[in-house]
Amino acid sequence: MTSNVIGLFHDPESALTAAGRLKGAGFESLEIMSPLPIHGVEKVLGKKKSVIKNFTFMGALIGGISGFALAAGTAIAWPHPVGGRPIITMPPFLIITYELTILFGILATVLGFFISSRLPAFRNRVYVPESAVDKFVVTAPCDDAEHFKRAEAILNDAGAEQVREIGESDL
Amino acid sequence: MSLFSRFMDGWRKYRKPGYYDEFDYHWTMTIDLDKCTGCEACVTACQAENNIPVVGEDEMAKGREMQWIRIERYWEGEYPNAKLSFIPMMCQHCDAAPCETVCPVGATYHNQDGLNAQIYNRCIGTRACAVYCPYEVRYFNYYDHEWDSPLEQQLNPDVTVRGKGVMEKCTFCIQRIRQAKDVAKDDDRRRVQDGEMQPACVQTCPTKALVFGDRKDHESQVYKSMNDPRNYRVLDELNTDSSVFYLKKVDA
Amino acid sequence: MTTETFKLGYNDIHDDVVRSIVKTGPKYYITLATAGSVTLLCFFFPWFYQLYYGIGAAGMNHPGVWGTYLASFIFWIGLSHSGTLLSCVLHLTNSSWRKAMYRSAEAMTLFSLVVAATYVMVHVGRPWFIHWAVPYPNQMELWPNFRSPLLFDVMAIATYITGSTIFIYMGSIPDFAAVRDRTSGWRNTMYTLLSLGWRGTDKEWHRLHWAYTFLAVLIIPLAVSVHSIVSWDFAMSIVPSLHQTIFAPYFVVGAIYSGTAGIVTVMFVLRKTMGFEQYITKLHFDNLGKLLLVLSLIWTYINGVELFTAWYSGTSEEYEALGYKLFGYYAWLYWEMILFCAVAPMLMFSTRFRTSFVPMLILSIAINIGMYTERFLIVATSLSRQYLPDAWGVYVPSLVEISIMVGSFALFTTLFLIFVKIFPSVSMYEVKETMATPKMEPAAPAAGSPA
Amino acid sequence: MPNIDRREFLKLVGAGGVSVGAGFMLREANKDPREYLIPHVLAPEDFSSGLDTFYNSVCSMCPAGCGISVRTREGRAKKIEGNPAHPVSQGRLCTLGQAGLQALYNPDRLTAPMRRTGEGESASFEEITWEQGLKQVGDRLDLLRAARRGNRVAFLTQGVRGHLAQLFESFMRQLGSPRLLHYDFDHPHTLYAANQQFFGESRLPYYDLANTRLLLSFGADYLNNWISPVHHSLGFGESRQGRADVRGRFVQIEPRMSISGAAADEWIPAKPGTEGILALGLAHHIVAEGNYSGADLGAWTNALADYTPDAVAEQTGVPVNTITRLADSFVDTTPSLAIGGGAAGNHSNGVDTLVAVNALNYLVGNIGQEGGLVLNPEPAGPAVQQHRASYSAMVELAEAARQGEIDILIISGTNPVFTLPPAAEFAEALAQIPLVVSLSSFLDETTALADVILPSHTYLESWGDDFPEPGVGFSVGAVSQPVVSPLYNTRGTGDIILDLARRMGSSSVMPWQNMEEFLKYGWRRIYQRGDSQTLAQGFDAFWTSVLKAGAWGETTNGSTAFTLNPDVIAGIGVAPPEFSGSEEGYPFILHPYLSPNFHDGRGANLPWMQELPDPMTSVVYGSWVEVNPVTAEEMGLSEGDLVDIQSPHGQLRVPVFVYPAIMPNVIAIPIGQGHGEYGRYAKGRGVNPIEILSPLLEPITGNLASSATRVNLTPTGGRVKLVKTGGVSRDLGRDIVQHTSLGVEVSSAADNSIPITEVTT
Repeated sequence: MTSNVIGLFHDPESALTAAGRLKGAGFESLEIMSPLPIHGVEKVLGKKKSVIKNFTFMGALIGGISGFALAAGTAIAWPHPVGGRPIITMPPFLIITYELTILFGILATVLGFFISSRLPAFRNRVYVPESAVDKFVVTAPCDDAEHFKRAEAILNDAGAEQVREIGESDL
Repeated sequence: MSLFSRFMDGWRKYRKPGYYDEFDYHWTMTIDLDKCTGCEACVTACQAENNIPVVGEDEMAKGREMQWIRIERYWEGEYPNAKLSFIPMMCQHCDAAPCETVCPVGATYHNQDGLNAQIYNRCIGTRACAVYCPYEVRYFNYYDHEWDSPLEQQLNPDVTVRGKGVMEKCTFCIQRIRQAKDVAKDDDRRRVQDGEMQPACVQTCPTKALVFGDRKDHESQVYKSMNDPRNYRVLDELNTDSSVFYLKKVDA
Repeated sequence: MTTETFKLGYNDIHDDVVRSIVKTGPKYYITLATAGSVTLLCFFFPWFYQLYYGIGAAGMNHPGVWGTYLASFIFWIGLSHSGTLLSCVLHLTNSSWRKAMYRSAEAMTLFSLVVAATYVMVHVGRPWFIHWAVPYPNQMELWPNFRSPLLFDVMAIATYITGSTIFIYMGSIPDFAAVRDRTSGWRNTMYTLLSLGWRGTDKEWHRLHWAYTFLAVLIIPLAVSVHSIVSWDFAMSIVPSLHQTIFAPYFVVGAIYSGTAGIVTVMFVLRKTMGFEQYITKLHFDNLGKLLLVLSLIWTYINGVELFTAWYSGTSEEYEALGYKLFGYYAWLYWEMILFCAVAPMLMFSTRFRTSFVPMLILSIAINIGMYTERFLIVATSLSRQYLPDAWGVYVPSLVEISIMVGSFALFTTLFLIFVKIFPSVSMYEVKETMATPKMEPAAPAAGSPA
Repeated sequence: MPNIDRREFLKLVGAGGVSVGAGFMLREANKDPREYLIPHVLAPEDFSSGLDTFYNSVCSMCPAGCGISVRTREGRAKKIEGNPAHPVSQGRLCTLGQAGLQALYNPDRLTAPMRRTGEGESASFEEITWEQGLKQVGDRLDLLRAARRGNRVAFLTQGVRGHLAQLFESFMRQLGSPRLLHYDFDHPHTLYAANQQFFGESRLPYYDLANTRLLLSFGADYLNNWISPVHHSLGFGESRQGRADVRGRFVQIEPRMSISGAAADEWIPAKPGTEGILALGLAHHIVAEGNYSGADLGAWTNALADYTPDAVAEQTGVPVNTITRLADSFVDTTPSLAIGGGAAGNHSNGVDTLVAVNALNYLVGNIGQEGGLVLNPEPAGPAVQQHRASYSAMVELAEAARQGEIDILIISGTNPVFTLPPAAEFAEALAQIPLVVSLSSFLDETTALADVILPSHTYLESWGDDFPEPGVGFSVGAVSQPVVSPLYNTRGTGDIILDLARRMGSSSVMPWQNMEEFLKYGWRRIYQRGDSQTLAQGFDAFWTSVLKAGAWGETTNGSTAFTLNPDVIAGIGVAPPEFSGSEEGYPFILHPYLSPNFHDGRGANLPWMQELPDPMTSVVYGSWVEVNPVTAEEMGLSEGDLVDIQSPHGQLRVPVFVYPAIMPNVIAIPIGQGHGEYGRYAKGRGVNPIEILSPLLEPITGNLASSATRVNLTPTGGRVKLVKTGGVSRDLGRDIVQHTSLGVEVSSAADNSIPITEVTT
């Protein structure tokens, strides 16, 4: 049976050191839950690179193209002589293009955020409510009791205020 | 891929201005200010022909008159040398109309006769066209107008009665133009001849100051008259390229 | 810089914020009821009357076809221009002083946009056909006219509303999660859904950070474009005194100006009513004051330029427009505007003024009155003096218009009141960021710098 | 070719007739029937709905007698247009004429016969049947006639011509009553008298504006309300820009700038009532300069001795050099033409003034000249004597009524209670008459005082005909036919009179069942005057063609030569005008003028006319008093200030309009508003300047000197917003109305003329 070891810390530094040691001890897929973004996580758990900017870029690109296509396309499909201007009137169409670029960019960004951060997720996952308030929490999955003991030791040693175990069943 | 090719065709065709300069007709009006006496027969003729409502004194006081064609008056000098000039003002049917570009729903556009057409049932009443029109000849229906019975029996069946929230303006009596074209079509598809139809104002002008016709027909009176050395266009500096030409008043 | 807040622990913040949401005194309900009923009486009833009777219910005429409705529209759009826009700027520049209050600022953005959008409906003659201005495929193959500045508006504002909504929501997800844990019953369900199962893991924080940054990057140019476009509704016409290249910057500056003033007002109210004394402090008013001062100077400058160009043009039309603005029928409004928006703000040169709450409140309100006047004058003075003197006329707002204008403020208030009970109106995690992070030795909290 | 000569005209009668009649038949035949099935939301470009039927008729909104062509659709009149075949209107029409539709469809029309019940305050009208109404009147008439006391019947009508006039005449003849009066406020009595004096015929000459090169108008607002405005306008346009290389010059002499004054090239303010003196001043200069070389030169020299330019300048306020300049150009430019009338004729010296104007024409030889003043032949219509009632005639009628000499008064179409000054006490007189019968279509001020109302059709529902006075140099006639079936339970005036005639047993003399029959009877005689081919086609064909064409004319071979009766010359001379009221107490001279929209007030019940901005001031719905800017400044008056205007005979309260072109000591108020009855659109709106006119007479004709009332003007401090459409009437150097000096610009005839047949399509 597998379970998760949970270490609650009072301050980010100790949480980070704890996480560092766990990683050193070969624990995989650590998570640090915190009430606010902690600086220097990368140093401990390694760099994450975000895919969101690609989403944003693609979205914006698509938006731009479709924006112009919308304006020009409809104008061609339905020629509408107006004010002696050409049917395809560049300056105004570019404004439409501009707006749609941004709109699609925004939507794509949100999409990217959801996908890359696995949200929304309503299934039960390891979570410690205190982490939303003032506790910095380090969690790591453990395969067995012996494994758990090791982790507990490391956490306590790092100055955890409290160490808990959350098994599959408790979720 | 036909959609794309269609797009490309349009792309090639539609990128330069004035591709639609080639109207079937190019209706034009000239107004000889040396003849205009300001009698306003044209105004009443227009009211009768186009079902223009009577708004009543209160609305008038609010400045909501409805006159597709109106007479403007300009005084010069002081007594005893005061002079008064009249100038009929109606939709100039500009070929580069500011009002057309601004309508978000395209309720006003340029039709194939070179007329500045107003589509009442497409209008959503932003009134932007009235702001953009430098001649201020667009009139807005601030409410549903009513005709005291039996005055409504006079209403012209060829012209719709506009409801509230709709912009309206001079159409060069498009219903008469249609009628004339219809006759021309029925009678072996000839072109409408000069003088075959006239808007109500032109038809009734007691001094014949107003002349109407097809600019494309170089034999037409209007063509000759618009090339009269006295011709000018009001607010020409705005480059509205209007279809109404005025003939200067002669001082003598 | 975190002098006030550092004494507090993370917990206190929670308690305060959650209390602000859960604990609802009778005062709140009374205000809500009043605001709600005023909205109904002053906004919706007159509007329905106008729908029934026609735009004639308002004072508009020929040539004054645009009136207070449009002025209000611009005003509300303008008011929206400091929430989202500024929090984007500040997010990117990492200036933390505003974090305590930016959420309510963004809410302002959102709701003033909503009100502005409603005003579009109030303004047009046949709102029941307003959807024709939206490009959607239809069997008539009719499309809107993409050359129209008014259509730029439709696109820009639609985008702007979407953007702002998303921006404020993304920012609130962690706080929803936090509140979720402290609430029960229907609130809990609601926040569970809203927080999307946020856990605050390092990964989520990381993603949120980036997403947020990109949004900010996108929204800044958007916000700028929105008000430029609104200005083009006028500037693209050939009406004397409207047909000016300076209009776009003029409107943008004016927008941020009135928006910032609006923030001050809202901040003050929140501070008093929600008991956020610790989070919204002298510091904020001081900084906002500086910002306002700069903006008012720029605004004044642009106004001067406007007058100068009009005079320099030398055409009868521009002269007339100029003279009419300064000494004509609406002149007293013009000078009132100058007093409120150009002269009064000079007070903010003094730090004592900036850091004292009530005077700032009064000034901020005065500025917004002035800015409303500005928008009204832009519409009224220019339309009543155009090219053909014989067609000149004067426009005077009707009761219906005035009442709807009053009502729109009530509408805004109502929406805002509802907001503060749903959204954590202070961004908890960002406030926490501004605080000293706890150290190894819990006993001795070190003063100052966050890690 | 807009000015048409006799031959041209006859062609047009044919052309017009064919195009009007057959044109639409032809089109109908050509139509594709499927086109009628298209719903009329937004018609496709090639779609025209329905079919128009045009009926030619005669306009009765003013005495000009223009031919009209009424467009009807499904039995409803939709629009009135000028009849292109009619030489007076030539396809054009004035604003009042077009508004005739709203007289037809007016919501305030009388829909059925009515009888007064109750007295004084409690008086009201109850609906009755025609039989009842006609019986009540007919019996009384029969009684009187039987008792040989028919002269106790009076008949008061508007100025009608043609067979209706003849019908009235024979009707009264049956009664043996001389009391048949044609009364119109604006009837130019003085002009007729002047022509009688000068030309020896009480008829109006034809003023050939179209071909003149210089027109001097002494107070005649010929483009607006004077005699035949539409025809004058046609002439004006033609003279101005209709001819190659010639541009007519127009000079207007009047104290307050009228529409004609605005259209003129030169507007010369002369003291009210001194127009005639000015005319003689010109004459004197012409003679003195030796520009007149007639046999009777000596006589003229004597007659004009006193009118030296200096003396005249002193009296008229017109500078000497202007006088001489005008005189010289009047001689040098030929053809030239001088016309006089309007306010100039409504002074104590009215007749002399107009005689002086005729003299001016005589001296430069304009009489009988093209582009001058052409004497008209006898009107072709039935011979009727003049029943034109001047103010004094009306006063006599009122007096007779007060003396109880009148038992029945029949009133048709005229509204004396409104158009007579209170001094005539006409309303009071009506109360003295046992039976007042009104044949009006509307409840106007006079009808409101009637005992029995027998409502007539409007002119668009009834039969009639008209022979325009003045003719256009040759005899013209037109038949007015019903263009729509009657809307209400009303009857044609002619039919009512015929019915009454039957009831008083005159059917032997007046056997006709209805007006149409009587018309045909009358026109048969006209038909018999026709040439051989006309006669060949038979009367019915002739009648149809007249109805189709809506006009009939005949060339006259009477010579237009004219020789002046020498004794006239001696009598020439214009006395200074008299005014009622002292100059001290009443510093201003009131200049009432016929409103372009309402004429003498008859147009006030037409919404279009109420809403039509006054051409000169753009004021709608109401009255105003025009004040010279300088005077206004001195008195501290600005637009909208309410002032009390007091004359020896009454007082009015009316807002000020600062009018740039009116003499400082003259104020002007338009006639037409200020109705106490006459329907929802007219009632209680503005003021009626006639109410304060002094009963000052022109001695020869007994015409009311309506421009000779002195008034004073006192600010009340009150203020109203003058409802007007105009904003600022100065173009501030924006060059909206552009001008050019005479020269190259004069365009050739072809450019601006419209062949007048085309408008029938």
